[in-house]
Amino acid sequence: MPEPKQPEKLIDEKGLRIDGRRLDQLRPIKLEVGILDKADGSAYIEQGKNKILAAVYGPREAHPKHIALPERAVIRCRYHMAPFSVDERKSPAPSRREMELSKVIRESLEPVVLTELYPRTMIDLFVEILQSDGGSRCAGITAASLALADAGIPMREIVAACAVGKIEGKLALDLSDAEDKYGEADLPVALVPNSSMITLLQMDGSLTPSEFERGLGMAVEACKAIHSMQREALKKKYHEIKEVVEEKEESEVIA
Amino acid sequence: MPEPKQPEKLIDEKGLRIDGRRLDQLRPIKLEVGILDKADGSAYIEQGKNKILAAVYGPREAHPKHIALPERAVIRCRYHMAPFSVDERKSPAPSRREMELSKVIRESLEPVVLTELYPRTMIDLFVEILQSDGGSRCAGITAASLALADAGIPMREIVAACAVGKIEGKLALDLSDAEDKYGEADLPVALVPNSSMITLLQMDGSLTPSEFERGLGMAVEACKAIHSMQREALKKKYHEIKEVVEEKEESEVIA
Amino acid sequence: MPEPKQPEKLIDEKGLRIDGRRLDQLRPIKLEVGILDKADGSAYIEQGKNKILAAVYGPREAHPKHIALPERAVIRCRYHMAPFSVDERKSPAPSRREMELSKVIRESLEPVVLTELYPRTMIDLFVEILQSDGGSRCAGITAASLALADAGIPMREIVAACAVGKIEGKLALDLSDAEDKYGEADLPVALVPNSSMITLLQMDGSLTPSEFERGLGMAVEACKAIHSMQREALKKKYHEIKEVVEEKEESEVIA
Amino acid sequence: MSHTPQLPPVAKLEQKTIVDMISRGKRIDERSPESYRPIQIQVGLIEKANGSAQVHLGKSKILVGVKVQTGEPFPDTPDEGVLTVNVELVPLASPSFEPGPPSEQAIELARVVDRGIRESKAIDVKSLVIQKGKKVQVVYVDVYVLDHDGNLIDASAMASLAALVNAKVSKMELKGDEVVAKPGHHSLPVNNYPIAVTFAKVDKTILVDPSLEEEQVMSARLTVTIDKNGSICAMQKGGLSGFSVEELKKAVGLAVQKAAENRAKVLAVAKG
Amino acid sequence: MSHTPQLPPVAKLEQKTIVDMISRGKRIDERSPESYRPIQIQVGLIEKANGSAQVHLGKSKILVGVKVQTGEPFPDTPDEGVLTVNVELVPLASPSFEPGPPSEQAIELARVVDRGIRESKAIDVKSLVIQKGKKVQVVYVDVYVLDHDGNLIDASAMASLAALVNAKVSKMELKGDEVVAKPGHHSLPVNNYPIAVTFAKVDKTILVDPSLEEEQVMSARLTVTIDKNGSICAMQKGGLSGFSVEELKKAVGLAVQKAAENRAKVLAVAKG
Amino acid sequence: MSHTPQLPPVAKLEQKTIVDMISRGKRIDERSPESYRPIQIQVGLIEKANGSAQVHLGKSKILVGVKVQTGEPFPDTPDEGVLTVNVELVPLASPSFEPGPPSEQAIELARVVDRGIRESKAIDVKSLVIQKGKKVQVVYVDVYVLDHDGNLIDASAMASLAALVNAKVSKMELKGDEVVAKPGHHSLPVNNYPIAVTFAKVDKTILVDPSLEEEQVMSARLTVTIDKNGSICAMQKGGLSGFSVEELKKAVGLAVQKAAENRAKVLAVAKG
Repeated sequence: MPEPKQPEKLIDEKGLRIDGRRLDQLRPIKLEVGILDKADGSAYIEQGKNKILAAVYGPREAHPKHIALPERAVIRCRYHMAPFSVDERKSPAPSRREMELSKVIRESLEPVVLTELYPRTMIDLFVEILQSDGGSRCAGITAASLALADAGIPMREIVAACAVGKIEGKLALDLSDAEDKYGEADLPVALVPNSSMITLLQMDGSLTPSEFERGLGMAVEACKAIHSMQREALKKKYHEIKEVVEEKEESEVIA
Repeated sequence: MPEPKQPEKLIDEKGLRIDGRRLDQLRPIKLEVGILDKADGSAYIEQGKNKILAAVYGPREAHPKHIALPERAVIRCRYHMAPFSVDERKSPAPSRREMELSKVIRESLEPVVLTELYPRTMIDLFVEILQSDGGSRCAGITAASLALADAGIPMREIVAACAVGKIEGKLALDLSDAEDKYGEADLPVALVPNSSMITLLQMDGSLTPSEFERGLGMAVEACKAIHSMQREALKKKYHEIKEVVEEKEESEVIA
Repeated sequence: MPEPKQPEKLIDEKGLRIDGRRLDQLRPIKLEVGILDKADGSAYIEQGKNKILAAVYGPREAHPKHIALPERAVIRCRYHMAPFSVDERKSPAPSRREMELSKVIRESLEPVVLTELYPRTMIDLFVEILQSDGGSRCAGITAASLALADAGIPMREIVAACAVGKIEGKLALDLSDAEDKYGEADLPVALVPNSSMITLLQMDGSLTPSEFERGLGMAVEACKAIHSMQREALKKKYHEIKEVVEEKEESEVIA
Repeated sequence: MSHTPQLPPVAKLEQKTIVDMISRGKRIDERSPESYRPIQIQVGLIEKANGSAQVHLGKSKILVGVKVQTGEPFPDTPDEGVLTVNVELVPLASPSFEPGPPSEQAIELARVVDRGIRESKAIDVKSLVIQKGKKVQVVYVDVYVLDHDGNLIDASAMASLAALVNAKVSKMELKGDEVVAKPGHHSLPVNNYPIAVTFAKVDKTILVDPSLEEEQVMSARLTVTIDKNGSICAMQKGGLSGFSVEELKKAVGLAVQKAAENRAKVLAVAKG
Repeated sequence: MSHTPQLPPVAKLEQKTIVDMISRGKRIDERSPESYRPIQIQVGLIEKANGSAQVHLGKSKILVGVKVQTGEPFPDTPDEGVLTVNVELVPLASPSFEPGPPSEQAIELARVVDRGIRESKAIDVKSLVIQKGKKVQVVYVDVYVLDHDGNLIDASAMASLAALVNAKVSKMELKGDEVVAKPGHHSLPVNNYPIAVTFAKVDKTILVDPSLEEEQVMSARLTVTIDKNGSICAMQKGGLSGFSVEELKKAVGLAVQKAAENRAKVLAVAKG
Repeated sequence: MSHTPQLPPVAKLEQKTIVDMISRGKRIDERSPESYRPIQIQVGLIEKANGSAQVHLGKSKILVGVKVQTGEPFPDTPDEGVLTVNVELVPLASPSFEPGPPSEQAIELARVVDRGIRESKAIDVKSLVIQKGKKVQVVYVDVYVLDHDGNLIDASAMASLAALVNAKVSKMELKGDEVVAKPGHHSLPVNNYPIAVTFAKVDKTILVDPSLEEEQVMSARLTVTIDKNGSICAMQKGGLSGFSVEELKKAVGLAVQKAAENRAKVLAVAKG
């Protein structure tokens, strides 16, 4: 598909963005939990045109063995883009960008997982970007956190993530692909909501220290909103499971 | 060497092929057993302009260890083309085609090897295409089977292989390079003769189901003919060995 | 940086070379021992415009384990060029040339290391060419030998190395980059001085047997001269250490 | 090198149960030996691809994206565009998939799917040439396996066909030195509809569309790819054992029938 | 895949000592929490490079060489030259560095240094174009880590900046079909001076410029890169824990101050 | 990284027997220390190659194929064709050879053979240019080791020389934009005939043409490559020990003599 052209303006005279959002507005988010059969836990997120699958395997035997740690589980993480997820086909071999993001996503989730309960094992976390639209690392963290919960991995809290950016001199929440490309800064943040700990923080572009402070505040609020959606998605899933179990029990009673 | 040009016709008015063969005729086949010094077993085949060496090492200690199986020997197989074996020089790194053929050749021989006699070991099978002329996977299986016998690996039977193809709308046995390239279908087959089991079957091109049935019949007959040649080649080798041993014994008596 | 042009003459009418040296004269050599903090031993050499670091780690646990030897230490060696060390940027991936030189450098030092004292361990030797100017393998050996001594690895002797070449039909000591490139032969030599054993010998170009004999003689003499500089550099280092220790002892006494 | 694979440790007892059932003409999911699992097909999910399709075959899930880009032809076929099928056995799909370069299993899968498309001449590669010998369109078919519950070949082949039929591309032309897109979008020229039908031999029974549990107890595997005219365009035998001539003939006959059924399902969705 | 790293086995007791000291506001090398170790900068050591610089940050030693060569632009930025930062964690620098392709640590380090240079627009990539879409100058920044005693990011960023400022290049132009050098040498157009400032969190204390021993006991790491105008141009959090909003704000404030100090040191040497 | 190799476990007693015999001036195959094993040479076995040769040196077997194709020159030598020597230690030749990228042993072997050909100017690379800086002939010398019973260097060098002398190529010329073959086939311009002579030091004895068993007990190895004029064009010392100056001088003298003998054998067959 030919790459979309640069829009003339990123913010219109009413203060709305190219997709009609306000500056402080998230893109529509759709979350689903437990959608894969083989994985121990899984989740799916759509955020704008991002379409991302996350899956968890483990705790399982560490492989290769020498990576095992005596006092905790090792977390392995892979952020990976499908070849068709971006405008220009991406080679399936991992790029340097994907290797860096695998690391920072892992480090954004390490603080909440009770790894000390599973020494010498490993927990594998796969984030597959089926379609990418700006902010995929944050959406990936949001989904990965749900996949960990779905796998029953004990966690202190659910991590939520969201980016804030700067376009045409103004701070704007949750940049889309075009806004990221033609904007002036991008600040992806992951938050452990209750303990108010920032576990992902990257930035590129140009922000004054005061813009950074305001932007960080916006990101934290957005993470809290996303956290609520995550809890809803989990509740819905458990509710469904409960219903299935009850149905089954009923039918068993009948049988 | 510049690639040969496309021939005008693949079958002449007498029904003969570009190399003068009838449609149901094999190319000349030359087989030699036990021609390498270091390998535990080896064989050499010429079929048309194919020149192929096969060698076997093992049963030996599995390497890397984690591939070992507790109840049987692992068979490893590599089909590999010399850089000078084809018209355009081939890079020595294994191509996807070579990786696939390594797998199907292994699977064509697995059923006859008594792997259960050598648990936790591995048997290595190397098929080196020194010159390629169509049908190299089949000729490779024919040679590999002899190399296994030469290595003294216990087998239920000797596997023989041959392809049938379609050229100018007619089924033809044992396609050469040009016939394969400009023909309409290729159907390589490996046969375990006495138990009448097909252990290699691939096809590309276009065959009606009834053409397939007739072609499969031709291939099976050809495999049986090749099987007789294989037995001759082994007999000749054992005969030679017997003679050498007898000579030696004689000379020792004299000494 | 653009590559320097070919000089019109490599030897002027006075018999001097493009850098003003006589045919039997070494380039200026600077040696420093023990300049890295983390390595167990290290040394730095400048010879002409060569700038080379050598470092030693070990004896330490063999890794990967299967390379360990039951009756001696394994020596591992890597000769590696920095991307900016040559005129055209060099990819950081090891070239075939670097792999060959890693082997011959290792083999030039193996004979003097008392590897039998440290069975099942490994000794790692890293030679990093920060800037290359002809004769870098020999300068690398000279530095590596010092790094081994600095690491306290027991050795029979210190190895010294130097090349002899042929330019405009005449034998010349210690070729520079341009002389190597436009000259007619290069003969790198490493010497174990007291036992008069040649442990590195390579040659490319064209030498008559009698030129070879004379050239080898020149190289051996040059190695002996370099060996004296190596001993000086080690003495200086130990002297400094002694002074530091004495100062410390004094200050401790004072304290 | 190819080596005898290690199967995942399924309890012996469980394996025996599955084999015993099949010997008695039954399957653990209660299908008949000649039935496919339910097939669900969706197209157009990935807007950034030229074409895309998702196939659910029972619990197996495959996503295929088709990208068409400008590139160079192979030196020996200057008058043909390039078609390339790549398979990723994404590690989230199975505990047995590892990240890294394509495994032997992924390569075989890609090549069997590729042969079906190529040999049936589903894509007219001659029509992909922009400038002979210099510039052609390259069709990337990327098969992404998301959940592996057996018979990846048939699901991948169906998803690939659906994604190709779904694809919209610009016509490219040469203006001076540069390749530019003509206005408008067109379908890719898809001229044939190959459908792969895979069989597993368990004990003496031939099953169609094996599930993962069945694949773990099968002795041999056979894929027959049938084109829209009912001709065979590709075959592939896999596994540690083999087939008799009679078994092969029977399988081919059944493949013709099953392919027609599945082709109708794919085209109903993909042609929309 | 990225996985939880194995830290080198430092004696527990020693670790505890270091953490205890830091909790009491002290550091083992007697610096204040907000002080850098001594910084030494040298430029021009590598004559075969266009620019070079060596930075000693305490016992950490970094050598950077800049090479400028003619190459091709990326297809999506035909009107920009190419800037590429590569890091080699040379195995002679640390017992924990292994020969081989760049590790995750090397890649992160390279990308953080790269972002500082790129996002601050230190190099005007437009000015590197020789022939639009065809020929551009490629600026290779090769970071060579020679001794690793902690805080490689700040030392690498300073050395890279110094090497860029130090670089002398020929202007290239197109003569007919060939790229040729105009006579004379010029400085690279360096328009901004990004300086990275890295913090470590140990227990509840935030330290600037962590040494290797401090890195081994830190729970999280933060790098803030500040440009010549006092704006932030890059940030990167690392490590197994996180920061509070207050900690981040404080770090940014301190970074602005430290960056100004270190920038002055770099430019004093590099601009000669 | 290069590391001290693990030798295959040969029984100590057997090793001692071999060394003892050699110390007494004898060899296990009853040759004199200065004798080669029987040498058999055949050319032209591979019709698809431009040139080919097989050399049996005792039980060592080497097959070399030469392919000549059109390609591009290296940027720094626009007026020279390309010569490249590649060695495959094919795993069927020895239990110690593994499939995979070229080992250190294969690389050293290729580079020693390459240096002999290159430094003796056996191939006039200037004559391989079709269009300066753009199109040249590339000569691939692919050495295929089929049975390894020692002294692969000498056998590979002889087979490479024989295959080059055997090679028939078309003259290529530029017609407009395309490279086309002129009618007819010509020999490659081979101007020199380098022959490698390899020595092994066992205890205090220098042996010519070591067999595999002798290589396993040698302390050092020396190859001297001699051109048609009796000059040395390449040398390579290998192994864990070294040589005295006197030993080297003696080896060079012997190499001149042995090279002349072997050159005659190669040319008798290869020039046919």
